[in-house]
Amino acid sequence: MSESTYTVPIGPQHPALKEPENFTLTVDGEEIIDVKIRLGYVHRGGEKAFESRTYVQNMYLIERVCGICAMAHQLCYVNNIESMMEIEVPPRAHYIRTIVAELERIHSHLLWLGVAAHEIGFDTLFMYVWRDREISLDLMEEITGNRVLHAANTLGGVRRDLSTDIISKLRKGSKIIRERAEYYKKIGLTEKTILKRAAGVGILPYKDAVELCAVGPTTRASGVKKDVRKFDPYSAYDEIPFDLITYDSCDVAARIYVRVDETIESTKIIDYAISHLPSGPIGVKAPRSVPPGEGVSLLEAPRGEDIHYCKSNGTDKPERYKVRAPTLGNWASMARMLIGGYVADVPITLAAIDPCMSCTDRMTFVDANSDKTWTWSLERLRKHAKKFYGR
Amino acid sequence: MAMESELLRHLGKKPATIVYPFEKWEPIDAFRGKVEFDMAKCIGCGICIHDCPAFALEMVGKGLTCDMKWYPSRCIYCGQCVESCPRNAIVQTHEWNLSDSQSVEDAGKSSERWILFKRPKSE
Amino acid sequence: MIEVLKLLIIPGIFFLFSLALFYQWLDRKFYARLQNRYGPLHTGRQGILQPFADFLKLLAKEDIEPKAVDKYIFRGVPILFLTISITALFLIPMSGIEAFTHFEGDLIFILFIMSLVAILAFLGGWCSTNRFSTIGGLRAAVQTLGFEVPLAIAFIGPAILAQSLSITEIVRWQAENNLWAIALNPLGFGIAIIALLAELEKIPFDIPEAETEIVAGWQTEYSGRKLALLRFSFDLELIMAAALITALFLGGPTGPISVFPGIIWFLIKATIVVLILSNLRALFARFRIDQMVSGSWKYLVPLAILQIIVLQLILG
Amino acid sequence: MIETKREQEIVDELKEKFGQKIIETKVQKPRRVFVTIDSNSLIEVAEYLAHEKGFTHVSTISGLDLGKELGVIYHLIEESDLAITLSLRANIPKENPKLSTLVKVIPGSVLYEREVHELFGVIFTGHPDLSPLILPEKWPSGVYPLRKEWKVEDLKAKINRMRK
Repeated sequence: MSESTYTVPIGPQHPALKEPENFTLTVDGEEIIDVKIRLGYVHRGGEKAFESRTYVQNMYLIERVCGICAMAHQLCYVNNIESMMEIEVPPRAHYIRTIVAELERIHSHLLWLGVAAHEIGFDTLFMYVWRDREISLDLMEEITGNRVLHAANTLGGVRRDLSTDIISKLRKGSKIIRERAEYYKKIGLTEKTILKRAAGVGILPYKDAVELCAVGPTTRASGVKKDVRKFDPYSAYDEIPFDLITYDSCDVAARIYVRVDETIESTKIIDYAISHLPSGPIGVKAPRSVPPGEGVSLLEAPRGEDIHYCKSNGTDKPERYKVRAPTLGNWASMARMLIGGYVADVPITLAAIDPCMSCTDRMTFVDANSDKTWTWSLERLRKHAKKFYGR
Repeated sequence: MAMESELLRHLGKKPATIVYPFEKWEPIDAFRGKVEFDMAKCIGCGICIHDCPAFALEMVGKGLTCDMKWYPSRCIYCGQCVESCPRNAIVQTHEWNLSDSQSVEDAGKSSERWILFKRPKSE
Repeated sequence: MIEVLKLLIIPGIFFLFSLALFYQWLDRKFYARLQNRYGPLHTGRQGILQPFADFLKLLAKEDIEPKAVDKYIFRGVPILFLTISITALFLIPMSGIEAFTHFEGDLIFILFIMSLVAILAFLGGWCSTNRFSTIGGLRAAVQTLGFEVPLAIAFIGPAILAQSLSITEIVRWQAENNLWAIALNPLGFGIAIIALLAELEKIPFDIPEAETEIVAGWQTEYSGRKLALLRFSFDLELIMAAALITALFLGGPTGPISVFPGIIWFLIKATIVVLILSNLRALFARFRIDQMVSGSWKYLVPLAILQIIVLQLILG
Repeated sequence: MIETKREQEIVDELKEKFGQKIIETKVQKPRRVFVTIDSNSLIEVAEYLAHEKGFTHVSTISGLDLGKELGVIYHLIEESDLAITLSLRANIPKENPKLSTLVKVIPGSVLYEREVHELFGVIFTGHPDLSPLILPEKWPSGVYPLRKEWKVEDLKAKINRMRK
């Protein structure tokens, strides 16, 4: 390869990205020197929309911030509003919410495991993992009526109760999922071709993970002990014993193992929650408007820490509702991971933080079909390359 | 080589996928499908219109003599209207394949398709 | 006249084309069943006409040719791909001991054709001035460095046994002493299978066409008729690989009980080889280009040389 | 309210160390503290919290439109088993909304500051690269969509004009 570098645009439309985001990789041969991030292609102006809808309507809009972790966002929103209204949610509702949240974590992690396998060309694992993910989707459909976008919560509790036969199905399903997850862990540890593509790739050292405020499995794979279910417990997580999974090899392989272990942990949480399910009502009546004030709520979504900030002015519409989805927390560390790697590693490193673009983009009201054509000027890059080689 | 035993084990087994158009899929009873109004019970209070997150409901006329218009393309099938209705006049059926090529009777401002639930002529 | 008929029909073009489509169907169906799913199903019985339907669909599709592309090379690559695959197939015996044309050294000619295929892939990628196909073309060229040498050494094994460099002679030697070459160099058989996987650009070596990294690699700009020809020549190459393995290692179209004609034996053995290739395809993740080349030079080449040494000791 | 002992401690330490630079504090419930500070002592307070008190994780930065003023809230989370979330708020006038960047203290805030800059027009002095993160290239400068004066309708009109 000649001395000059050239830019490889990954995105906005690219087979490795399920949703459009745009990276400009300055590449010298296969090695990546610089990464520039550009987001906003599926931006739907969520926060402006929140301000023009009532708290009841927002419950369904907040759910559509992300198609995969819908329950996570809605639970975070409901916790936030309920704590500002100061209403007491019955314990049975807390347990049902925890069960559905954990089922969603299983479905999201298995979905990611399949996509990651596909990224490195292992389509067989992709097929098997997505077949087993169907068990968790069917269970969620049984409980809430929908595979995803379940609308399981309402202000003050849960909308549907768990009947005895759903509980027996839950027990059977979680046992099968645990066996399969353990099998995939064995595969992940022993299959050499996966290790070749995942071990030592996309390194995010502990110091960078803390400094760049990475969240979720990405940061736990670098040894950082941060899990909202532990440091700021909500719903029934303070009563349910489960352990915090961290690995410290800081690479894509560690992220695979963290997620598979968390799937196994989720099945244990579900089993505990079922056997200790308290009886009683599943919801209380909630007023329509929220007293003026502020509220911050945190939640451990499958991809990481999800934070909501609400400022209310006493009416039935929020004055300001800020959502920062987990993926936005990981983009800064993503750029750090890519530099120094190979172009061939971009898809798996990118997929390793399990980016959920629809979560990240929801700020302003913009129809962002960026008709930007990608012209790469060699001069500017050559200057950049000289600076790079000069260093 | 780690998955070889798994692959061969599945060679003879029945595939996990169903052949959709030929093998039918039955919705489970918890399923939230097409919205239907029981206009006998409806008192025209409009809470469902106020609560609908997708603005998919419209009232034709006023109070007790109104008819209800429902836009299937806008509706997100969340079931909030079923929950908010004080008279339980709204029900969600199990019907799910709602797309068809039926022409739109009333053009209206948008070419969106809607279903009108008429008040029963009981007087 | 019989000669022309033979050329056109039985072990000739018609047979090869329909076999190519059949093997594509077999490969996709077996691969699907390994992954616990159906695979092609609706066109013809159990989807057997699916490859033919795909081929026709592609022929009917719009054939987009970007302006910035070097027209002659861009159009020439698919046609050359097809012709090269067919010429290679005529050198391998399928219906009897004799191939259509056989001369001393046609084994070397086949090896030359395989590297020609890789050069064509590089040219195809280079002339369609799309960034992804440039990377794909480069990777195809680099990948040849990886698998060419071990493949050649692995093929030398049976040549040493039969003391000749002509595939027909090798098949004749195996038929006379009814001893399959695989018995004496099993390691060569393994290395040949792996190297051919790389030549056919199948997982774990579909690096030049890695769809999740560089869209469709060097074939990104091809569409319509050109893509149909390319896809079809890949199927022909699959037959060439299977036929080569059967001819060199599994005794070609000869069988212990000579009640079946040669061609049936050839079909049985080639189908087994295709199933092996398809199983391997379902088993691995894709390597990175540097891992592939370093892996083949660190492991495949020494093993191949070891195989030749062992062979010489046995014969010696 | 014995559970909020630790929260109260932090608020008292802040008050005692920075005095009237701390405008208002509120301990809402266990693990939730809201503090409003004078905008030009932001870096000082943030450094103190990050280095001495272990608030090293900035979860996000929320922008607020308060009519005449713009509010910028830094949600900092403590590194401990039961972590407190401290929302540090600085109000700045709308005319020249200037704040010094937090990137040197906590590098993780680089993207959040770009976002607040784009949507609210807050200029973070010293930020390495305030290029657009979300809005398309041809977005007219000076239009900050999340400010209250921009209603949804006229944003729509602006986009249609922009697209022609």
